[in-house]
Amino acid sequence: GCGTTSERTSGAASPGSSKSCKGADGKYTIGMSQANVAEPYRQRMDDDIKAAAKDVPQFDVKFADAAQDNAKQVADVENYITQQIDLLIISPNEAKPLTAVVKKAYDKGIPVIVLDRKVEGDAYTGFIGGDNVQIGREAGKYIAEKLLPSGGNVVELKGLAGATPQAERHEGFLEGIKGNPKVKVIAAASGDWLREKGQSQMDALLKANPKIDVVYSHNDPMAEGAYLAAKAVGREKEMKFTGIDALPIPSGGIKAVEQGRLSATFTYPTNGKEAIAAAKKILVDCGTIEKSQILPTRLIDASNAAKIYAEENPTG
Amino acid sequence: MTDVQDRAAPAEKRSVAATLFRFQSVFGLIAVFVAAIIFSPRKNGEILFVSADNLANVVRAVSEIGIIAVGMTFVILIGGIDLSVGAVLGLAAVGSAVLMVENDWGFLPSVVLVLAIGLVFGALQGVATAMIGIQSFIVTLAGLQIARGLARIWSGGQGVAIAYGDGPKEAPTSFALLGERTFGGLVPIPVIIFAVVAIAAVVFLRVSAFSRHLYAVGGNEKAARLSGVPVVRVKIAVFAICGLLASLAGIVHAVQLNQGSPNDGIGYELDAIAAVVIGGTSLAGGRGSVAGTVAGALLLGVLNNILALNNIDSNIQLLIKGLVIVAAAALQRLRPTS
Amino acid sequence: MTDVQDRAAPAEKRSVAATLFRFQSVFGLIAVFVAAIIFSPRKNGEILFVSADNLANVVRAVSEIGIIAVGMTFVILIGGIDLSVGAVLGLAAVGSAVLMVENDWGFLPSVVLVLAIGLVFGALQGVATAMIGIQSFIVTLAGLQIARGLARIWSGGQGVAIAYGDGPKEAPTSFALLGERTFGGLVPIPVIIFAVVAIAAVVFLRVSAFSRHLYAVGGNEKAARLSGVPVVRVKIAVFAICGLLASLAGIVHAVQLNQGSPNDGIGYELDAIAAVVIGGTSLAGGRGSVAGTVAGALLLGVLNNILALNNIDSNIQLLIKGLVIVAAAALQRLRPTS
Amino acid sequence: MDDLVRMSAIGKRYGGVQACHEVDFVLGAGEVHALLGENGAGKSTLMKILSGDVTEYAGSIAINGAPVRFGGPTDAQAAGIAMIHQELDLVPGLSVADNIFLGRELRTPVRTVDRRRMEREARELLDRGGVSLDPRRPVGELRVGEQQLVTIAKAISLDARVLIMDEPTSALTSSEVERLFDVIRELRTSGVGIVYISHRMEEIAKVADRATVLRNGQIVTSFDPRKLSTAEVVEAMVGRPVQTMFTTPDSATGDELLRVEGLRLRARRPRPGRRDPDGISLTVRAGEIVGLAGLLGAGRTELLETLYGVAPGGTRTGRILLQGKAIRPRGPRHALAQGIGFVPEDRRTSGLVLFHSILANTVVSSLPSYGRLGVIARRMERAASTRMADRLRLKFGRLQDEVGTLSGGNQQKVVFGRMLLTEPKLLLLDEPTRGVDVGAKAEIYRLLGELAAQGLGVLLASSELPELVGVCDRVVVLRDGRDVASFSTADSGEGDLLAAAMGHLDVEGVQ
Ligand SMILES: Nc1ncnc2c1ncn2[C@@H]1O[C@H](COP(=O)(O)OP(=O)(O)OP(=O)(O)O)[C@@H](O)[C@H]1O
Ligand SMILES: Nc1ncnc2c1ncn2[C@@H]1O[C@H](COP(=O)(O)OP(=O)(O)OP(=O)(O)O)[C@@H](O)[C@H]1O
Ligand SMILES: [Mg+2]
Ligand SMILES: [Mg+2]
Repeated sequence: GCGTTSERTSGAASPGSSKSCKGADGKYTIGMSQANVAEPYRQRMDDDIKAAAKDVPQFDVKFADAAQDNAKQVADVENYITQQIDLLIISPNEAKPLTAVVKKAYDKGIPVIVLDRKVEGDAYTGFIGGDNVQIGREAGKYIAEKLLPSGGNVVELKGLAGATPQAERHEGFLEGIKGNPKVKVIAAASGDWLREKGQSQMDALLKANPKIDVVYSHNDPMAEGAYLAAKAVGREKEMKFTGIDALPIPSGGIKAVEQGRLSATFTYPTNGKEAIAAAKKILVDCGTIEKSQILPTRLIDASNAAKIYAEENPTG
Repeated sequence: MTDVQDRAAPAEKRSVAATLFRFQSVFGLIAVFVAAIIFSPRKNGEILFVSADNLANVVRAVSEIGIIAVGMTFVILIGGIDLSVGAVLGLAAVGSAVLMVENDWGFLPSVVLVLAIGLVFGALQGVATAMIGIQSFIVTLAGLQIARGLARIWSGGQGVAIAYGDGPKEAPTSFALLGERTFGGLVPIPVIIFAVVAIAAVVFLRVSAFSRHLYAVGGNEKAARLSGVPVVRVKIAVFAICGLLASLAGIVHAVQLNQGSPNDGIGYELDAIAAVVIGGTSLAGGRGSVAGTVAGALLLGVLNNILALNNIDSNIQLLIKGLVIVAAAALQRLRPTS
Repeated sequence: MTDVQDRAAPAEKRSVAATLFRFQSVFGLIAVFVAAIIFSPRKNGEILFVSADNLANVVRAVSEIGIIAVGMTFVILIGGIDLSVGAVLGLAAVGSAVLMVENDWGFLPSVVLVLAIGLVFGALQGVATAMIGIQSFIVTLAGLQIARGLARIWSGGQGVAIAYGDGPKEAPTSFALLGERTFGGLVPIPVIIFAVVAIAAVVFLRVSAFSRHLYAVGGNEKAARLSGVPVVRVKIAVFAICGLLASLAGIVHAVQLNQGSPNDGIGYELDAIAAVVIGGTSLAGGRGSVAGTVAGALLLGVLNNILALNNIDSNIQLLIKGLVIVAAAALQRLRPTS
Repeated sequence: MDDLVRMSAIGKRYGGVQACHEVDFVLGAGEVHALLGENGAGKSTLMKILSGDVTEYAGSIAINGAPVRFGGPTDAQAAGIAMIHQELDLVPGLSVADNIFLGRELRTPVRTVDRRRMEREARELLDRGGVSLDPRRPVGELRVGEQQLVTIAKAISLDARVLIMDEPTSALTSSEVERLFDVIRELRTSGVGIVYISHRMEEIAKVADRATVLRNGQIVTSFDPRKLSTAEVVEAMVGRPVQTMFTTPDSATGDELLRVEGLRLRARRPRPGRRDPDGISLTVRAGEIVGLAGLLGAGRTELLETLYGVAPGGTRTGRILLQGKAIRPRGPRHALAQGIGFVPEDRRTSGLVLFHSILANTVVSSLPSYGRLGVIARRMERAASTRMADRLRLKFGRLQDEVGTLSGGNQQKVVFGRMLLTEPKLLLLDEPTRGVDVGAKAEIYRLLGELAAQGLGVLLASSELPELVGVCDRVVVLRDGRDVASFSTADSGEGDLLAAAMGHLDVEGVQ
C-alpha cells in the first residue's frame, strides 16, 4: 500500500519460491503457525488470513496454535515440514527460538512468510510487520502535541514484563514525548495485556495519583480496563485514554474510540491480508516478494474511527 | 467417670485457644491489613489505603476470585480440587456475552442458562470423580481444557464486546446494573454479590444437614458411606455448586469488563486455591470454613492492592506474594491439633 | 499353614493379571500409537507418522516434559506434588543463557551452577514441606511465583538470546552440541538425555535402599517414620531431585531454542503431572513407576503429533486432549487392587 | 416364631480368597450370638453382608421370614440392622453428636439441623452407656477407646432390631467392657438380636447365649458357650488343641536394661486428651517382660512414645538410662540405633503400608544391612524376610503379596518381624494383640517368651488383664500419667491390677 517502507529482495528469488510455484492450476497447502490465539490481535490475524484465503481457491490454509510456548511452536513447524506443506506463514512467539526451525523449513525449499515479529538472519522469504517503536513514538507525539500541548501527567500501563512489544512501545513512547518536556510520566504499572489487570492496576494508580491527565496504555484492552476503573470513581472525564492495536472487531479499540471511551488508538496491522497476497504472488504468480514490508501505523481518533471500522469489515 | 473433672479445665483452656485459632486466618488478614496501613503511601496526610473508595476497590478486585473460592472451599472440604474454575469462568463470560449480544436473549434467560451450564459442567466432573473414581485433579485438569476449548469455539476465538441498550446486538441495560456501584456510588454490586454468596455459604454450612455430609465425606469417606451418607450424590452436588459459582463469577466478570472473552480467568484456579488454603482449609479435606476463605481472599486482595499502591516492581511482587502465601500457610501449622 | 497351598494358585493367577496391568500404561501408549498410524496422513504412499524423522520429532518434543515428569514421579510417589517445575525450567533456561552469554562463563561451570540452583530451590521447597509441614501444593505454588520472579529479575525481563562462538557475549560451542542430532543426524541429543535420565531413574528405583524409603513415605508416612525411615531427609531429597531435573530440562530447553526466556515453561507442570498420572502413578502416593511415566509422556507426545499432523483445529484439540486424559485415568481404575 | 435373621448359603469371594462359603447363620430375637473364628475366618465379611456394606454375594437373607436384598447400608438400617464396624469409622472433624447422628440428622421444622437437640440426645445416649463425654468435642481429639464408645453409642441410637458388634471392645479396658455388657443385657431383654464378635474368649462366656465358629469361611460348629471351656472353644476355632495360651514366665535374671526415673513431659503445645508422663519410674531387666496396665487414658501409649522419641516436643525431666547410660530419645532412627524397637498400637495406620509387599514391609527398618553403598542386594533382603517369616510362622502365599491381604494376626507378626530384624535389646509393645485371634496370640506369646529367654527386655502395654498376668513377669500400673503400683505376676491377679488401675488400692507400690 501507499507509504510502505520496503526493500527489494536482492538478486534472484529465494530457493523456495521458484521450486514450489505450480501456477494457477496448482493446489497449495499453507501452514500458518500462530504464536498464541489467546491474544485478540493474533486471533484476528488468523481470521484475516482465513478471510483473505477464501478468495484464493487454490489455497488450503491450516492453522496451529503454539499457546505462547516457543517449544510448542518449534514442534508445530516441524509437523508442517513433515506434512510437506507448500508455504509456511509464521507469526513467531519470539525471534531467536524460532530462527533455527524456520531456517530448516526454508532450507527444505518451503517459502516462509514471517509476520509481526521477525526471526533472526535472513533464512525466510519475506517479512511483513509493524514497527512497535514507531507506534510508541506516534502515540507519544500525539499525546505530547495533541492531548497535552501545555504539559501534564501521564500514567503508563505496560504490557507483560518481558515481552518485546512492551519494551518497544515503551521506548518509542519516551522518544515521542521528548519534544514536550512538560509532559511527565508520573507512574507506570504492568497490566500483563489484560483488561482486568488494567482495571485493577488503574484502581491503585487513581488512588495514588490525584492528578492524571492521560493514560497511555500498551494495548486497547488495558486502556478499556483503565477507563472502567476511572469511571467507577467518577473520574473518567478528568483524563484521556489512548490504546494501541485498533482491532476492527466489536470488542476492539476502534469501536472504543468510536464510542468515546478512548481518545485515540494506533493500528498495529495484523498483515493477514498482506500475507495471503504475498503467498499468492509466490505460489500462483511465481513472482518474488519484498524481503521486508513494514506497514505503517494509523492514528484512529473520533474523526475516522467509524469509517475505518467499516472499511475493515466490508461484509458487516 | 473419674477424669471428667480433670479434663474440664484443659478443655476450657483449649476452647479459648481453639477460638483464637479458629480465627487465625482473620489474624493473618489483620496483620496484612495493619502492614498495609503502615506501608500505604500518603497524600496530604490521608492514608490512601484506608480511604473508602480504595477499600471498595480492594474488595471489588477480589470479588470474582472470592466467589470462585467459596465454591472451591466446598470441593476442597470433600478432599477434592477443581482446576477447571478459571476456564468455566471464561466459558460463562463468553456465554453471557454471546447470548445477550449476538443472540439478543433477555437478561434472565441468559443468566439462567449460563448458570445452568456451569452447574452441569461441574456436575459432570463430579460424576467422573464420584462414579468412575478418577481423581478430581485429573478430571478437572481435563475439564479445564474442555471448558476453554468450548469457550473458544462458542465465541469464535475473540472477546465479545457488550454494549447496552434496547436495540439488536445490545445487552439489556438491566444487565449493566450488575457492574454498577450502589450506596452513594461507593459499594460495587459485585462486592454485594460476593458478600451474599459468602454469607449464604456460611449459613448453609452451619445449619444444613448437607454440610455435615460434606465434612463427613472429606473427613472419612468410608465412615460417611457406612452411616448412610449419599457419598456420590454429595460429591456430584459439591462439584456442581463449584461450577455454578464459577459461572456466576464469569457473569460478574463479563459485566465488569463489558466483554466476554474465552481467555478470561486463566490461572484464577490457583488464586482461588491459595485463598482457600490461606483461609485455613486443609487440602486433605474435612476441615475448614468459608469464613476463612473469605479472609484469605481479602488478604490476597489487600496484598495486591498495597503492592500496586506502592508501585512495586511486578517481578518483586511475584516474590513477595510467594513468600506471603508460604508464611500464611505456615501460620496454619500453629493449630493445636494438626 | 493349610492355606499356603490354597493361595498359591490364585496368587499366581493374580500375578499374571498384575503383570499385565503393570504394563497397562504401555498398552495405552501402544493403542494410541496404532491409532496414530491409522489416522496418519499419507503422502505418496508414505505414512507420515512413522517416518524416522517424525518419530524423532515426537520424542524430541516430549523430552523436556519427560525429564520433568521423571522428577515429578518421585515427588508424586511420596504423595506430594511440585507445581514449580515449569518456573524452575524457566529460571534454569535464563540462568544458562545469562551465565554463558552475558557473564561469559564456561560450559561446565554454568551447567553446574544452574543445576545446583535447581537442586537448592527444590531442596528448599522440600524443607518447607517436610520440616514446617506445609502442603507441597501450596509450597510449590508459591515456589512457582518466586522462581518466575527470580527468572524475570535475572534476565532483566527479556529473553536472553544465545549465540555460539569463542568471542565475548557468546556461549561456548560445546554447549550448542547439546541441541544437535547424532547417529546420522537422526537422534536429537535431548532425546538421549531424556533416555539416560529415565533409565537412571528406573535403575535407581529398582536397586537403591533410598527408593524403598521413598515408596514407604508415600505409602504410609506415619508407619515409615515409626519404622525408622528418615522421612524428612527423603522428602527433601525428592524435591531436590525434582528441582535438579527441572533445571536440567531448562538447560535442554535453552539449547534447543537458543534462548533463555523467563516465560519459558509456563504450564509445563500440568503436562508433566498428566504424564505421570497417565503412566499409572497414584496421586495418593506410594504406587507407580518411572517406566509408566515415560509411556505416559510418549502417549501425550504421539497424541499431540497426530492431532497436529491432521491439522485438527486447536480448540477441538483441547477437547480431545481433555477426553483422552480422562479416559487414560479411567483406565487406571481397572487395576485389580484399587 | 420366625427367626429374626436367617442367612442361608451365603458365599463371597475376594479374588482368590473365599471369605464365606455356604454359610447358614440364624439370629433369634433377644439372643446374643457370638461369632468366633481366627483372623480372616470371614466373620466381618459375613456381617458386612448382613449390614448392607457388601452387596455382591451368593445366598439369601431373610428378616422375620421376609427375604431381603440390601443395596447399601442405608437399606439395612431402614430394615433395623445396625453394625459397629471393626475399624473405627468416625469422622474426625465432626463433633461426637454430629457423628452419632450422621446420615440421619435431627431437623428443626424449617429443615435445618437441630444442633441443640442432637447434642442433648447424644449426651443422654452416652450417659446411658456410662460415658461422660462432651458431645461437642471433635471426635478426632478422642482417644481410640473413647472413639469406640462413641461408635457403640451411635449404633445403639439407631434403635435397631439387629445390632452387630464387630470387636467392640478391642480398645476398651475391663470397666468399660462391664458397662457395655450391662447395655447388652438391657437390649437383650427388650428383644434386640445381637451378634457379638470378639477375640477375647473370657467375654464370650459372659454375654453370649450361643456361639458359632467360622473357619476358612465355613461354619465349623455351633454351641452354648456357657457349657464349654475356653480351651474347647479355642480348639474349635483353630482346629487343633492350643496347649498353653501363656508361657510360664521365668523370673528374670539379666542385668538392668532400662531404668526410667521420674520421667515427666511437659508438651510445648499440649494436645487435649493426651496424658503425657507425669512422674514415672520403672525398670526392665534383660530377659524380663514388664507389663503396663491402666485404664483408658492412663498414659501407657504416651509413655512408650516418649521412650521411643516420638512424643510431641516439650520439656522432659527425669532420666532414662539404657544399660546404665543416660539417653535422650530423639526419634525412631535414634532409638533403633540404640537398640530400642517399637510396635505401635494401630498396625493399620501406624505400622504397615498395607498395599506394599510383605517383603518391603518387613525389611524397611533394616535396609542398610542388605547391601553396600545404598544398593540393595535382593538376595540378602529376601533371605532376611524369609527367615523372619519362618521364625514367626507367618501364614502367607508369596513374599510379594500385599501385606493388606494377610489376616490381622499375621499383619501384626510382620510389624514384629520388622523390629526383630533390627536386632533390638528392648522392645516397646503397645497393645500388640489387639484384634488378633487366639491362635496367633498364643504364637506371639510364645515368641515373646523365646525372645525374653534370649535376653531381650520387653515393655508391654495392654488393656487385657489376662494377657498382662499371663505373659508378664511384672506389671506396672499407670494412672493419670503416673506409676501407682507394681506387681509380680507370680503372686497377684487381675483383681489387684484392676483395683490399682482404678485407684481403689490403699497401699501403693506393692512389690
Ligand atoms: N475388601 C477385601 N478385599 C479382598 N479380600 C478381603 C476383603 N475383605 C476381606 N477379605 C478377605 O476375606 C477373608 C475374610 O476376612 P474377614 O475380614 O471377614 O475376616 P474376619 O473373620 O473378620 O477376621 P478378623 O478377626 O481379623 O477381623 C480374609 O482372607 C480377608 O483377607
Ligand atoms: N486428643 C488427642 N489428640 C492427639 N492424639 C491423641 C489424643 N488422644 C490420644 N491421642 C493419642 O492417640 C494414641 C492412642 O491413644 P489411646 O486412646 O489408645 O489411649 P489408650 O491406649 O487407651 O490409653 P493409654 O495407652 O494412655 O493407657 C496415643 O498416641 C495418644 O497419645
Ligand atoms: Mg473382622
Ligand atoms: Mg494406648
